[in-house]
Amino acid sequence: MYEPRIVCFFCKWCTYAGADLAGTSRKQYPPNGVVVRVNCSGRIDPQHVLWAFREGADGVLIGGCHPGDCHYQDGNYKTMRRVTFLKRMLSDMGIEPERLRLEWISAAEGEKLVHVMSDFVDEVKSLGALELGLTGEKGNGGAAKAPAKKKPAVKAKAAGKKTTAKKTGKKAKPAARKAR
Amino acid sequence: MRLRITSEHIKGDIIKRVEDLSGQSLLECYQCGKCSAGCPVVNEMDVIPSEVIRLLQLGQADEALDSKTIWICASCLQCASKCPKGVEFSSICDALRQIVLRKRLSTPRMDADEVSAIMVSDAPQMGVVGALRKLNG
Amino acid sequence: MKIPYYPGCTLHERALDFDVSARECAKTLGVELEELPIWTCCGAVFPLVTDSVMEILAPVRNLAYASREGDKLVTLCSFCYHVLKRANRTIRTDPEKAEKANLFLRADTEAREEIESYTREDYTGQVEVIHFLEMLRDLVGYEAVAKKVRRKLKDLRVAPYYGCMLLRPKKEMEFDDPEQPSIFEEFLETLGCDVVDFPMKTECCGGFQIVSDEDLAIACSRNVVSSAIKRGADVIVTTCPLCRYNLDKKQEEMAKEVRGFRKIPVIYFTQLLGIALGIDGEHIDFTDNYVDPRPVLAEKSLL
Amino acid sequence: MEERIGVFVCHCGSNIAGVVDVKRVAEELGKYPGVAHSTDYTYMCSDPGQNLVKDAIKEHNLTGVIVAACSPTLHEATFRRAGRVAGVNPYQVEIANIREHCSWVHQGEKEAATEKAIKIIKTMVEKARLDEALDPISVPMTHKALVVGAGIAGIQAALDIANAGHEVVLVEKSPSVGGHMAQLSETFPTLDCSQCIMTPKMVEVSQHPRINLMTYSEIDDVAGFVGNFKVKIRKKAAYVDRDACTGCGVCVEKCPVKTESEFDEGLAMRKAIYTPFPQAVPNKPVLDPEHCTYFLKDGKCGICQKVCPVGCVDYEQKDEIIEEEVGAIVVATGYDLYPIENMGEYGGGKYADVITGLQFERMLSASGPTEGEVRRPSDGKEPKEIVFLTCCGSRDPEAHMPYCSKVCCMYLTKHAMLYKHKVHDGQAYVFYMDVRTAGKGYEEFYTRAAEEDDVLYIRGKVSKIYEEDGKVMVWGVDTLTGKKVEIAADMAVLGLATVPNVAAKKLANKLKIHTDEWGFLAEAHPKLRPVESLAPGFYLAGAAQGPKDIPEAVAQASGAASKVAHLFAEEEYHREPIIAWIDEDTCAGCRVCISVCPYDAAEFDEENGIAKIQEAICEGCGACIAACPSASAQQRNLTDEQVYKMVSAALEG
Repeated sequence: MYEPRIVCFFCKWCTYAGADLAGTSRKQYPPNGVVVRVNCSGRIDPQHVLWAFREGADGVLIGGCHPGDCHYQDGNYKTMRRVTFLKRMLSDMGIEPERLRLEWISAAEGEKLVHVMSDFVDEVKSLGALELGLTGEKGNGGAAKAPAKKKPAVKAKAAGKKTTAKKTGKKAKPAARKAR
Repeated sequence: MRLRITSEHIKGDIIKRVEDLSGQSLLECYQCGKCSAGCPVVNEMDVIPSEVIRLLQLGQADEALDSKTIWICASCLQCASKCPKGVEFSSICDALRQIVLRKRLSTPRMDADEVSAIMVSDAPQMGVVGALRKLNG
Repeated sequence: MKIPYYPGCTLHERALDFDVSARECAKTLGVELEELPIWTCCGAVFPLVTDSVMEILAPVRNLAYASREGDKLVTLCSFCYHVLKRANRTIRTDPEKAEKANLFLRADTEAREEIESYTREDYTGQVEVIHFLEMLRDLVGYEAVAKKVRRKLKDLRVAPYYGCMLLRPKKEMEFDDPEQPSIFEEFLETLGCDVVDFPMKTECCGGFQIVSDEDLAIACSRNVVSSAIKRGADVIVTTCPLCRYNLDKKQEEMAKEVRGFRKIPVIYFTQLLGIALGIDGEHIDFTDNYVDPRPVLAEKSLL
Repeated sequence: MEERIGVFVCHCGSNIAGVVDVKRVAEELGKYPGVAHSTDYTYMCSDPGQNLVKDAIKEHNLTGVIVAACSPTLHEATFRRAGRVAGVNPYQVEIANIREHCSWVHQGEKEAATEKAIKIIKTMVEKARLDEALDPISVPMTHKALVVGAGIAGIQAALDIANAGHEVVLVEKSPSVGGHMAQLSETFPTLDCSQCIMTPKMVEVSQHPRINLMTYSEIDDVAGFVGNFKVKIRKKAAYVDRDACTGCGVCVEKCPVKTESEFDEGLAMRKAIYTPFPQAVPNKPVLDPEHCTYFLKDGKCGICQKVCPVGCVDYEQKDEIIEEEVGAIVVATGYDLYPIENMGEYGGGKYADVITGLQFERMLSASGPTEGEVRRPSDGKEPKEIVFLTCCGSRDPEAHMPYCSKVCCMYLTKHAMLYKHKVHDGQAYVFYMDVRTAGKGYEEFYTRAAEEDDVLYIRGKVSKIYEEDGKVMVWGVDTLTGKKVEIAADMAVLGLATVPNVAAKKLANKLKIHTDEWGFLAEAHPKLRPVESLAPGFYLAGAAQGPKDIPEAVAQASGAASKVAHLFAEEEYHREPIIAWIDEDTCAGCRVCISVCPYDAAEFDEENGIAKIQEAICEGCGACIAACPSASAQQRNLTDEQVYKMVSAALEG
């Protein structure tokens, strides 16, 4: 049975703490997501999301503080705007925008986190494994170069040209990843 | 009589219809009563404007629809103008009138033939037209 | 200056005195009110329910006519002003209704020939609806009006009655502060009047209820009239034929109910303007008034 | 240098080990690139556990440490301390959360949980491989505070900071300290007189050896950042040498000009040269050129100068700019009442007998214009019926302010009560929507007003007020009976909304501190950091932050003062170094970072045409990094490269 791989970008003030609460309350949810902790959801560059898809993620979940609760005033509003555009771009690239989800989960909402995680895993499952149709080998882990100075291959080309990967000399992924 | 309040009533179709038709959100009203305090014809009403809204909030649409109030309102918009929450009772009133009128087209509130001859010959046309449109739909 | 003018049904019939005085005053002030070549009733009330499209067709049709004559449309009657202005705003802000209304306009079969030239293009709310008072203040200028004043009305105590339709709702009418309006007062000061501030100047006269529930409307009107009388007004001025009717003609009933009721004339603001501008009696006709203003005007040497 | 990471997998008893195969995890990680040592232990946070980490650091010459255990909120500090002791920079010690985020939430899926734990740890190893050794940022600090506004909040904050041993500059824009509290008659719920509790504090603040009080002064400019602000203070021309002035008051007495007194809210007159009130501190006059004949009529008059026995009236005096260096700024700029003129339906500003709450305070005050007698402004008669209106401009999102002003219910109740104490045969009415009495002793106070002083509370909002036959006619409603009510009162007192001081809004812009949409100062966190601004080094006190009564304003002021003392407890100011920096070589100077920075920490270096991050201001939110089109903005120890590597590791396998 296919198990989706999910990257979760959680802000440390709200959603990360909400996930902690889910843990201390021993709530159960599917283990598909791995969390990358950031100070603020506003730190998430659309490129991080694109990179995750490129690296084999089937879904990306961004968790931030509720509107008005941002620890840095309005970082979550910035995220909201970015995600809106990014979804449009994903769909242009042939990636279902549902594979990217933004949720406001506060530190008190362990229950919500569980619900969102479970629901998102189900949704991504129903979408099936992401097939980017890129040629070449999968850039796995440290093997794929993503130097800090330059943004990675999928760099913001709304047109979603397959050639972008080649142009910047990045390794691309196999056409279809094996379902686990 | 005890007012029976049920979620079915509160979320009833007719309440939703009032909200849709009036464009007003009933729960925005916090019952300060300023609409009633400023209404020029409140003395003639059996249920004051804020109470009509309250009845609707409680899901008691029939009481609101049966009230004399909705036919007494002269649409002077004083209530809407004064409301601190931007709820326009005048629009709610029109919505309630419309719900009644659209249901009972055969029995208009005002019989055009019964408007006195003096009124027809003397009053400004706008008054007669206005009354017919407001009260007969 | 020529400016398109929409008189409306009542000014065409029962309130001719309003219409005639306004046209003459405008002429004296160098403005020619050009009546729209075709127009219909505005509908008299603005629908307050959200699903109304048929109800705004009449005002929109008139606005479409007006769009061929110029970018402004002057009205006098408070109801016409209210209905036209709000319908215009609906067209500007509600694309769905605007589209539907335009579809209906095009499908209009009555008077097709006349209308055809007007309905080739959609009406998009391009006309600006202005009240005669706004025209005086913003286009002619109160200063220019003041210069044309031949008879200062300085001993005349005038109570300006706004009523409802000019002021409310504030966000849509954008006419004046609905609680403490001043456009009327400033106008009267321009004419040199002794302006009487009375607290009921923005209260309702009973409006159309005079047709269906006379007592109710008379109670409203009496409240307004008594307040002006109490403040020592010689005359009440209004901008609305229905207000004029309720406040003036119903004083007969008011007098029956209230002992010692002192009657007070209620006239159109354009009639007062006419007197100040020195316009002759033919255009300033008071024969339709229940309470004759002429004695008090004569007493102040204004006739 | 090749990085040598140590991985320490904690069992947490059975909390982790009961689900995750910790042995396998440690083994797997041992094979991971960059990992030099990998092991597991029952309780890593215990003393032996910590020692195990410390020993391994030395033994394996580790350059970075991953403790795979519970949430970093619990033991990150513990292990960073351990790391530092053993010679690894604390910022190269990371926690992999395999308890809250793994073992506890995947209890039935041992295999999957083990796989996930491995991924989580690898993710952190990837981060640690690129972590730099960092030190907290130290910035020098001036141990002196600026307090802006000398109402009760500003006074309290200044006294507390000064009493903690620090210098304070207290700046007040009006001629005297005291603020609105000095105007009040008696205070709820205890009815002690405001002057009695206020005056000693006013005197103390003016005589405190560590407080430099500057009245009749305003903030012109603030530059710098926490620990190192440079402030320009404009000492307004008082046209009186206030140092030389003895406060004898002859000039005031002889001045022929009368104008409305601000302190008495227009209910009494003051002179053109004046002290705002008899107990003013400092009790020395200023001259108001807007009303002074000498200034208005080109040198005519000059009486004050002639009569001054010490010759300290100086018509040539100019504004003076004084520069101060401070380390922290407390903003206590207070509130104003919403303009009564905006309440058109109540005839605000139009009818003399429709007055504001502050005007009624002055009327009730024994030192006020009526010496405590309640008198109608229009004719000086004693009112026999007074209507009090709550929520005038508050809770009115449509036309005025949407928020609750918090104090009006209580002060109008107090007004009604005090009125009854003075006019025994009088009747007080309070129109209310909800009587909000959330404070110690407040509900009892309200109950007393209603039960003992016969104040009639009417539930409903007033729609209209007008004058008729010498009465104030009030059109209200009683929603409890569903009746429209009418009261012919002698006077109406409006409980007007509390709004931020007009000048305060401009000041907030100058200080670059944030306000809400109404102009109230925004706190860093509504619950946990209520006395701090988001901008480091700025602290908030009193009604400038939101409507407040006296005890709350004082408590917040003391809170702000303690935050300042906390800041000043260190010689230097230390900040977390996980902040942004700009790569000078790649920055194109597009200034996007400047536009997105919520703290104004990003600034433009005109000389080099690039952006710069001010280390002392940056809070490390990362907004600029996400926005930078050339990836020139980066976050220390959370660079884009680290994020990419972490993401890749999270998706491995």
